[in-house]
Amino acid sequence: MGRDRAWLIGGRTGEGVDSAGDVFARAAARCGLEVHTFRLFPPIIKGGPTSYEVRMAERPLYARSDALDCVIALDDETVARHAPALRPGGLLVVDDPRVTARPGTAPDVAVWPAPLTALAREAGDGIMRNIVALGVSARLLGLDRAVLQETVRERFAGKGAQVCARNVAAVDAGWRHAEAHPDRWPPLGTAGGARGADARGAPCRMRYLLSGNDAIALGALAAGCRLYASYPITPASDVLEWMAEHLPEVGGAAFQTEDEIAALGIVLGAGYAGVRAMTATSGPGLSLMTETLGLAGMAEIPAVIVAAQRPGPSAGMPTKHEQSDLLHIVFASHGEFPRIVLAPGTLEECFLDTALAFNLAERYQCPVIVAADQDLVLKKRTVTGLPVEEVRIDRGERLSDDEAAALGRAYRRYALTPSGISPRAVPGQPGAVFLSSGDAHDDRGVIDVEDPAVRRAMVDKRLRKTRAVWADVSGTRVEGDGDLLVVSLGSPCGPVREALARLARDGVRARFLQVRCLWPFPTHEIGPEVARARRVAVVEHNATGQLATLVLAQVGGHGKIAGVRKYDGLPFTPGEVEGRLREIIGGDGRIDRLAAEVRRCSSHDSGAS
Amino acid sequence: MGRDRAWLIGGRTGEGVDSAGDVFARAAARCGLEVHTFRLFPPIIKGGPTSYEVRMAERPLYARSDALDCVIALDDETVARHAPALRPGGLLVVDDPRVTARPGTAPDVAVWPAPLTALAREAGDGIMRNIVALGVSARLLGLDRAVLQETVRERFAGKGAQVCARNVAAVDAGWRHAEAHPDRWPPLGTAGGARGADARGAPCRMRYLLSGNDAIALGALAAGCRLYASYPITPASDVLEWMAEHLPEVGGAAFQTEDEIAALGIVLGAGYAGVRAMTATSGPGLSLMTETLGLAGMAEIPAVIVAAQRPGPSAGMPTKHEQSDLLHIVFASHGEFPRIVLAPGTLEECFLDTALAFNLAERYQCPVIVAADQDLVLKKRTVTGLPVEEVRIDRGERLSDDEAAALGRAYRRYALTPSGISPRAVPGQPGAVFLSSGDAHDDRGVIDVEDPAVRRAMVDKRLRKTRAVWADVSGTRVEGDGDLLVVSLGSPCGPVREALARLARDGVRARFLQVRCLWPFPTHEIGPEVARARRVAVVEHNATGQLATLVLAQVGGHGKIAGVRKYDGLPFTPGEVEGRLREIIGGDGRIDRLAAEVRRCSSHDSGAS
Amino acid sequence: MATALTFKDFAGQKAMWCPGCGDFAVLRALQEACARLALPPHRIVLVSGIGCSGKITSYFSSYGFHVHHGRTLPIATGIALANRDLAVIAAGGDGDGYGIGLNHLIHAIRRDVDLTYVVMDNGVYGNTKGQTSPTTVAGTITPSSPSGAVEEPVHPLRLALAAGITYLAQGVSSDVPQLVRLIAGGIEHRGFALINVLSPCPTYDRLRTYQWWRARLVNLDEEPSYRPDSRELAVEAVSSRDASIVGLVYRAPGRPFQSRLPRFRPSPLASERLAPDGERARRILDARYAV
Amino acid sequence: MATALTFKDFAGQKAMWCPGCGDFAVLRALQEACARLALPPHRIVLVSGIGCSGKITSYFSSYGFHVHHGRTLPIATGIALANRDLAVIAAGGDGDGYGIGLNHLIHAIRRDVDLTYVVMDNGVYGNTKGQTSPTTVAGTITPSSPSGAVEEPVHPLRLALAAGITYLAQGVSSDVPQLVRLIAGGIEHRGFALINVLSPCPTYDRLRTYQWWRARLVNLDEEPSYRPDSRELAVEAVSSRDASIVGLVYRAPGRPFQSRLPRFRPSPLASERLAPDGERARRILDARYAV
Ligand SMILES: Cc1ncc(C[n+]2csc(CCOP(=O)(O)OP(=O)(O)O)c2C)c(N)n1
Ligand SMILES: Cc1ncc(C[n+]2csc(CCOP(=O)(O)OP(=O)(O)O)c2C)c(N)n1
Ligand code: SF4
Ligand code: SF4
Ligand SMILES: [Mg+2]
Ligand SMILES: [Mg+2]
Repeated sequence: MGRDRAWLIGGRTGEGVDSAGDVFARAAARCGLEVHTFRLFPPIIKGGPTSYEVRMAERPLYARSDALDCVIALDDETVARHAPALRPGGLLVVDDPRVTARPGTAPDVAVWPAPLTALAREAGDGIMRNIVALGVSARLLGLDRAVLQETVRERFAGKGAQVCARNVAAVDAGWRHAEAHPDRWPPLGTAGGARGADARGAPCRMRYLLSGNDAIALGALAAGCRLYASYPITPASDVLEWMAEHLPEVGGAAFQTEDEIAALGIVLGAGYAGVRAMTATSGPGLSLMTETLGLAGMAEIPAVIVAAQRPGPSAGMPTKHEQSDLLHIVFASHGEFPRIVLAPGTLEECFLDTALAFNLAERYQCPVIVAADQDLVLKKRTVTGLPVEEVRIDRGERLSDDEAAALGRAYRRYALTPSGISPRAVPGQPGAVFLSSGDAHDDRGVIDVEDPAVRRAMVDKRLRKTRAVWADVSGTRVEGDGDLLVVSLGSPCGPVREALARLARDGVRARFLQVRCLWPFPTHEIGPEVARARRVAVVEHNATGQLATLVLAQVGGHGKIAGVRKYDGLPFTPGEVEGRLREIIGGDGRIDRLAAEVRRCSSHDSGAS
Repeated sequence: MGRDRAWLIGGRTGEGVDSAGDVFARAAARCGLEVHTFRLFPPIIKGGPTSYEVRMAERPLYARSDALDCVIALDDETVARHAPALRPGGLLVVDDPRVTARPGTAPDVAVWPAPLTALAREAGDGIMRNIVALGVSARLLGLDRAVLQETVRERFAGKGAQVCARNVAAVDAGWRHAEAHPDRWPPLGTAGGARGADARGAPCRMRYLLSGNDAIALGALAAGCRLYASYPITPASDVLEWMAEHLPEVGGAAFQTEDEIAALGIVLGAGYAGVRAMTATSGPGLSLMTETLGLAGMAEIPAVIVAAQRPGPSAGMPTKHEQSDLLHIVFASHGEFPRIVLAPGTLEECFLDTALAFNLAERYQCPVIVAADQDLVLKKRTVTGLPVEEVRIDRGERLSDDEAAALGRAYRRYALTPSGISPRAVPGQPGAVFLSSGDAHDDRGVIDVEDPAVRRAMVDKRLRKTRAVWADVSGTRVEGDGDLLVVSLGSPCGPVREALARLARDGVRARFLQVRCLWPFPTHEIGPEVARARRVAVVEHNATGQLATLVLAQVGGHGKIAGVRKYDGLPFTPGEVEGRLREIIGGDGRIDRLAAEVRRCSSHDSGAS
Repeated sequence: MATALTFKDFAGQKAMWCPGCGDFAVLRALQEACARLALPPHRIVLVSGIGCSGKITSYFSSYGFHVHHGRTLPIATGIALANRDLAVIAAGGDGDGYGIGLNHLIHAIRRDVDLTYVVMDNGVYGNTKGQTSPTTVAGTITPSSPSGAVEEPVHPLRLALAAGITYLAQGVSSDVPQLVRLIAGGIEHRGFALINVLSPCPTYDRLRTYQWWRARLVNLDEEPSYRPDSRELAVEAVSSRDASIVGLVYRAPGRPFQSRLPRFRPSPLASERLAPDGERARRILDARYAV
Repeated sequence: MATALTFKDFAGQKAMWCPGCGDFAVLRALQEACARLALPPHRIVLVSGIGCSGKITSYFSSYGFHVHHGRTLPIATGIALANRDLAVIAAGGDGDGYGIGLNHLIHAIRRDVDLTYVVMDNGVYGNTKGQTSPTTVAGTITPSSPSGAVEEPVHPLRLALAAGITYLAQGVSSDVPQLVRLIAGGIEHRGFALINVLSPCPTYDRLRTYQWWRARLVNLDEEPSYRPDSRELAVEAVSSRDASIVGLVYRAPGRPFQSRLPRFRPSPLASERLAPDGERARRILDARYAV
C-alpha cells in the first residue's frame, strides 16, 4: 500500500491551527502526495481546543488515520488528546519543553521539544509559531522545503510583502531547527510533483485539494443553479459563502435569509418559476424546513436541499460528526409525497450527486435531498480531476411557449399521466395559467375538490412519479464478494473500504454495498444482496440503526443483520470498522453478541426483552 | 345486533346543518339510544356542501354506517352525494319537490318531498327548515317528539324566548307534516330514556354525548394540565377553545400563540419549570414543531402534544380524515431521542391516554405525543361514563426542596442512572441550580464537552429511559383468535371491530391487535403475534403503509403482511374493512393479489419491480 | 394586446366567500388594478397563504401559487428573483401575514424586494372559525378568548414603517376605487409595497362592519396637507391616528433587492437556456483548488 | 439571605468568549444587576439562544435553559407563566432575536409578558464565523456578503416601539454601570423589557469597535430634556437618532400578560400540589355532555 503518514497539529482556536493545517495539506499535495484531512474543532471561536490532521500517502485516501506519526502540540491539551493516538515510534513535538507524554501514549513515542514560539519571535512575531511548526514538520516528514515555502508565500500574498517574507522565514527557521533532529522518516513525495507530475508521473494540472462542501457548490454551479438562499449553520455555511462569491459571476444570486423556512421558501418560489435553486443546511435547519418540504411535495415543485448531518438532537454537537438524521430526512413532514434522497460517500459523488439532484428535481418535480454529513463536507481531500464533463442538464417535461399558448385554459398542470409526471408550464408563458397549491387539488390544480376518487387518483399520481427513478439513479454501488455483506452510506464508506482492503489482505472476503440513493429505497438492488448474504453488517454513525431500520423495513433480514454503529461525534477510523467486522465474522463464540446486536437493531428503541 | 339506523342531513355550510345534526344526535341519545356521528364538511365557511350523519342503535357504536336509512337533502348536491348510500328501502326527504333520486341510488329508495322551507316560513322563518327537518325525521324514525322539542328548547335557550318558541314550533310543524307519511320504521328508543334510564334500563346520569376532542381536553384537565398554548388548526382548534373556557376555572391559562413553534416552546418552558402543559395541533403545525420537539428530547423536558392527523401533505384536505403522519410522528426531528407515542382508538382512550401522557412525560422526561386523527377527535359518540376516577398523577422523580438544597452544586441534573432517568429539580428550588441545554452536555448539564465517551454515555442514557415504559403502558390490546391477525390503530379500530364481528357471525375467526403505543414500538407484544399468524392484515388510513412499515422494520413479517389502506379522505366503513379482509382470507385464488400487496407494503415507494 | 383588458380577464372560479365578505372587494380591486395596468394574466403571479383570504388565488385568473400558512413572502421573493419580468403579488390574511408570517414581512421590507403584498385584514381567523388574530381589538370575545382578548393588537402600519418600507397604504373593502389605485400604485412601485385592507368578516366579526369603519376612517388621500412622501407625516399619522387612516400613507424611492444584488442578471433568470457549465467549474477548480 | 449578594454569587464556568468580546460586559452587568436586586440565583431563570451570546447561560450561575436558535422568548414565556415568583431573563444575539426569532419578539411585546430580554447586538453572526446579521450595516463585507451587505439593517428600537413595548433601553458594552442600571430596571419593570446592548465582536467586526461607538453615542440618561415616559420623545429619538442612542429610551406602566389572563392564579402554578381532578371532569361532563 505504499507509505502512509499522518501528521497532526493541535492548539487553541484563534492560534492559526487551521491555516497551518491547510497550508501543510496543500504543500503535501503539491509534493505529489494524496492527502486526506480531518479537523477536530470546538464551537468556541477563540481558545477552544482544536486540531488538524493531514494524512498523506501515494495512493488515494478516503479516511482519517487509525494512528498518527507526528503530533505538533501547541498546548498541553493537544498532548492529552492526541499523543495517545501516536503510533509506536511516533514523534510528539512540543513547544513547551516541560511537557511530557501522558499515560496511554505508546512507550516508544519520542517527545521532542522544539522552541516554536522562540523561533517565531526571532523570525519576527511569536504568533508565527504555527508556521515554524510547518518548517519543523516538513523537515521531519521529508516534504520539500521549497514547495512549502511557496505555499506559505501564496497563502500570505494578500497580507503584504513583509508579512509574507516573515512567514517564509518562519518556515525556514523551523526547517533549520529540525535539521538538528535525526531524520526519522524517509522523504515523502517529490517537489517535482508540484504542478508538474504526481507521484505516479501523471500530469498534475488536474489534481485538486478540496472539501465536500466545495464539491457540492461546484456541482450546483455546473448544473445551472442560479439562486441560492440559506441561513448560516455549521457545517453548511461554506456553501453559502462559496455561492455568494461565485453565483454573481453567472448573473445569479446567493444570500442569507431570516431563517431556514424562508430559505427553502425562496428555493420553492424559484423552482416554481423555472429557475434552478438550492439551499444547504444541517439538522436544526432541516427540522425547521419540515413543513415547507411538504409543500414542494404537494405542489410538485423542484427543489434541491443539501442536508449535512451533525450530532443531534437539537443543537447537539455543532462541530462534530454523525448520521442520525436519516429517518428524519426520509420521513419528515406530515402526509405522503415522493422525495429523492441521494447519499454521496466521496468528494466526487458530492459533486455528481448535487449536479444530478437538479435534474431529478425537475424531472420528477419533487424535492431532492442530498444527504451528506459533517465529515464528508468538511474534510479536504486530493482528487485527480473532477468529472465536470459528466454533468448533463435535463429540465424534465416542460411545455414550450407554443404548446402553452395552444393549450390555454385546457392545460392540466397535474395531468394524470401513466408515469405520474405532468408536463410543466412556468409563469410568464402565455396561455396556460394555472394554480399550484399545498391544498389537495385535481389534475387542473383546482382545490376544495372533495371527491374521494380524485383524492385517491392524485395521491397515486404523486407517489407513482419516482417509480422510474432507477433509470436515472443507481441505488447502490456494490464491490467485492463474500458471505458477509457490509452495507453503509456517506462518509463511513471510506473507512469501510479501507477496512475491507485490510481484511482482504488476510484472506477475509466480504461484499460491500454502498447505498447511493436512500429514498426511494433501492429494494430491488439490496433485496437480492441481503438474501444472498449469510450475515449483514450495517455500518452507520448513529445509535439506533437508522439505515438498518430502512433495510429491515424495506427488504427484511431480521436475524442476520448486525449493526456497526458509532455515535460519539467522531468518524470511524478504518481500524475501528475492521475490528467490529472481525467480531461479526469471528466464529461461533461471537454469535451471541451478534444476535444481541440484531435484536437491538430490529427494535432499537423499544427496549423489548 | 338489534336495531341500527343511520340518518343524514345535508345542505350548505351556514344553513344550520351542523346544529341540526347535533340536536338530533342529542335527542336520540336522550331517547336512550347509543349514538355515533360523522360529519363531512368543507373548508368553506358558507355555501360549501356539508352533511351530518347520526347513527343510532341500542348497542355501542364505534363506526359510521355502511348505508343510510334516511337522508334529509336540503339541496341538490346532498342528493347526488348521499342518496347512493341509502339502503334498499331507504327514504330520501327533499325540500325541493322537483328533485328525484340519481343513478346509483337503490331502486326501492323512496323520494319524499317535504315542504321544509314553506313549513319553516309558516312557523316564523324560512331558515328554520333544518329544524322542521328534525321534526319530520323524528316522526319518521320514531323518536320521541317531546324529547326532541326539549333538546331544541335547550339549544336555543340563549337566544331568547321568542326564537326558542319558534324553533319548537318548527319541530312540531315537521312532525305533523310527517304524520301524513306512512310510518316506515318502528319506534326507536324511549322518551323515558332521557335522563331516566337507557334502553337497557341502566340509569342515565352517566351517559354523555361528546367528541374525541372533548375527551382529550377533559383528560388534560383531570390530569392537572395548567397551561395550554396552541395555534388554531382544524381539527385541533376545539381543544384550544375548550381549554380557554375551562382552564381559568383552575387558575390556569389557555391562549393562542403567533405560531406552533411558539406554542410548543411555551409548553416546554412550562414543563421545564414544573407545570403540566399541553398543545394540540394537526399535520402542518406538527411539522413546524419538529425542531422544538428535539429540544424537549435533548434537554429532557416533559411535554404533551396532541397530534390530530388529517390528509396531507401540506394543507392537504383540512376537513377530511387520514393517518398519514405516523412515520413523521415517530421519526421527525434530527438526531435521536426518546419519545412516547400513544395511539387512542376510542373516546375513552382519548381521555385516558391524554391523562396518562402527562404522567409519562414527567416520569420519562420526554415529549409524549397523543397520535389521534380527524375522525377520532371530531365525531361525537355516546359513552356510558368516562373513567375519570382512573386518572392518577405521577410526577416522576423530583428532588424535594430539602434534597435540592442539600445537594447544591453537587447536583447532577442528568445523572447517569441505570434507568437513564435522572431526578429533576425545577427553577425556584434553592440550591440545585443547573443548566439545561439543547447542546450536547454531560451529566451536570455542562455543554461543549467534547469527550467521545461522555457523548456516548449521554446518548445511551437518554435512549435507555423509555425501555421501562411497558410498566406504565400497554403496547397493544388483543382480542379474538384465528389464523388471520388484523393490526390497526386509531379510529379505524371501530370499523375493524364491527367488520370482525360480522365475519365472526359467518364463522370466520380472526385475531385483532390494536396498537395502543406506537413508540417505543411494542415489538415484544407484536412479535409473537405476527410470528403466530398465518396472514397479517394491517388496516390504516394512508397510501404507503406506515404502520405496516413499522411492523416490518421492528418485527418482520415480510411475505405475510397485507395492507388494507384507504386514503381518500373518508374513514373506513365496517363494510369496506369486511370486504377487504374477505379478499385477504378468500382462498387460493387471491394469493397473488395478496403477494402483490405484500410487495407494495415492503417497498411502497421504491417502485421496485 | 390589441384590446384593453377588463377585470373580467382575471376572473377565476366562482368566489366562495360568505355573502358580504370584504374579500370580494379586494378581489375585484386586484382585478381592476391589473386591468388598468394592462398586465396580462400570464405575466402575473399571485401567491396566497392559507385562510379565507388565501383562496383568492382560486378566484383570480393568473399564474397562482397557494402556499402554506404564513409563507407567501419567501415564496414570492423566490419567484420575483427568478423572473424579474413578472408582476409578483402576495396576498393573505392578517393571521397569515401578521401572526405566523410576520418575521418574513419585516425582512422582506428591509430587503425591499420588488413585489406587492395585499393583506386582507379582517381581525379574525376566518377560515378556522373566528379565533383572535393579531389585529383583534383587545377585549373582543372570540372562541379562543371567551373572556375577551387580552393582547394588544399589532399595528401593521407602524411596524412596516419602522422596518423601513418604501410603499405603504391602507384601504377598506367599502371603497373599491381607492383600493384599485392603491394596489395599482403598489404594483407600479419598484420595491416592496404593502397594502393593508380593512376587510370585514361579517360571519365572525360583528364589530368591525363596513359602517363601523366608515364612521372612523380618515382618508389621507383627501387631506390636502398630507404628503405621502414625508416620513415624518407618515410616522405621525400611524402613531397618533393609528389604524383609522386609509389612503397612501408613505412612498419613497424603492431600492429593490433585485437591483442591489451584485451583478444580478437584469433579464429574467427563468428565460436563460441552461447548458452544463463544466467549463466554469473547471476554471474555478483550477484557480482555487489546483495543487 | 443575611449577607448581601455580589456579582460573584452569579459566577458560572469560565467564560470562553474571545478576548475583547463585548459579551463579557453584558455578563458582568447582568451579575451586578441581579446582585443589586438581591435576587438569589435559584430565583432567576436565564434563558439563552444559540450563538456566542447564547453561551451566557454557561457563564452565569442561576437556573439556566440554553434553548434552540431564535426561540428564547416562547420558552421564557412558558417559564414566566409557570412560576410568577421567578425573575425570568432571556438573552441572545442579534441573529437569534432579530433574525430567526423576531416574530416571537413582536408578539411577546404585544403580550407584554413580564420578563426581561437582553440582546447582545454585535451586528454579526459571531458563532457561525462572521456572516451578516439583521443589524449589519449595509455595505459591510462579510463571508456571506463578499460584495457588501445589500439589505438595510433592522432597527430593533423602532420595531419594539412600534410593537407597543413598555420598557425599552439600549446600552453599550463599554459602559457597565449604565448597563447594570438598565438591566436592573428591566427586571424590576412589570411587563416586557428589552435591553439592546451594542456589544462589539472584535473578531469578526472591525468597524463597530468600542471607540467607534464611543464617538457616536448619545446618552439619553444624561440629557436633561429627555423624558423616558414620553412616547413622542421616544418615537422621535429612535426615528431621527436611530441606533446612536443609549440609555432608557421609554418606560410606560406595564400591563403584563400574567395579570391580564382571566382568573390566572396569582401564586406560582409550579408550586401547586396536583391531585387527580376527576371530580371537576365529572362536573364538566355532567354540565356539558350529559344526555
Ligand atoms: C401551520 C399552520 N397552522 C395552522 C393552520 C390552520 N389555519 C388555516 S387558515 C388559518 C388562519 C387564517 O386566518 P387569516 O390568516 O387571518 O385568514 P382569514 O381566514 O381570516 O382570511 C389557520 C390558523 C395552517 N393551515 N397551517
Ligand atoms: C435553526 C438553526 N439555524 C442555524 C443555526 C446555526 N447558528 C448557530 S449560532 C447562529 C448565529 C448566531 O448569531 P447571533 O444570534 O447574532 O449570535 P452571536 O454568535 O453573534 O452572539 C447560527 C445561525 C442553529 N443553531 N439553528
Ligand atoms: S368567514 Fe369571514 S373572512 Fe371567511 S369568507 Fe366568511 S366573511 Fe369572509
Ligand atoms: S466571535 Fe465575536 S461575538 Fe463571538 S466570542 Fe468572539 S468576539 Fe465575541
Ligand atoms: Mg383574518
Ligand atoms: Mg450576533
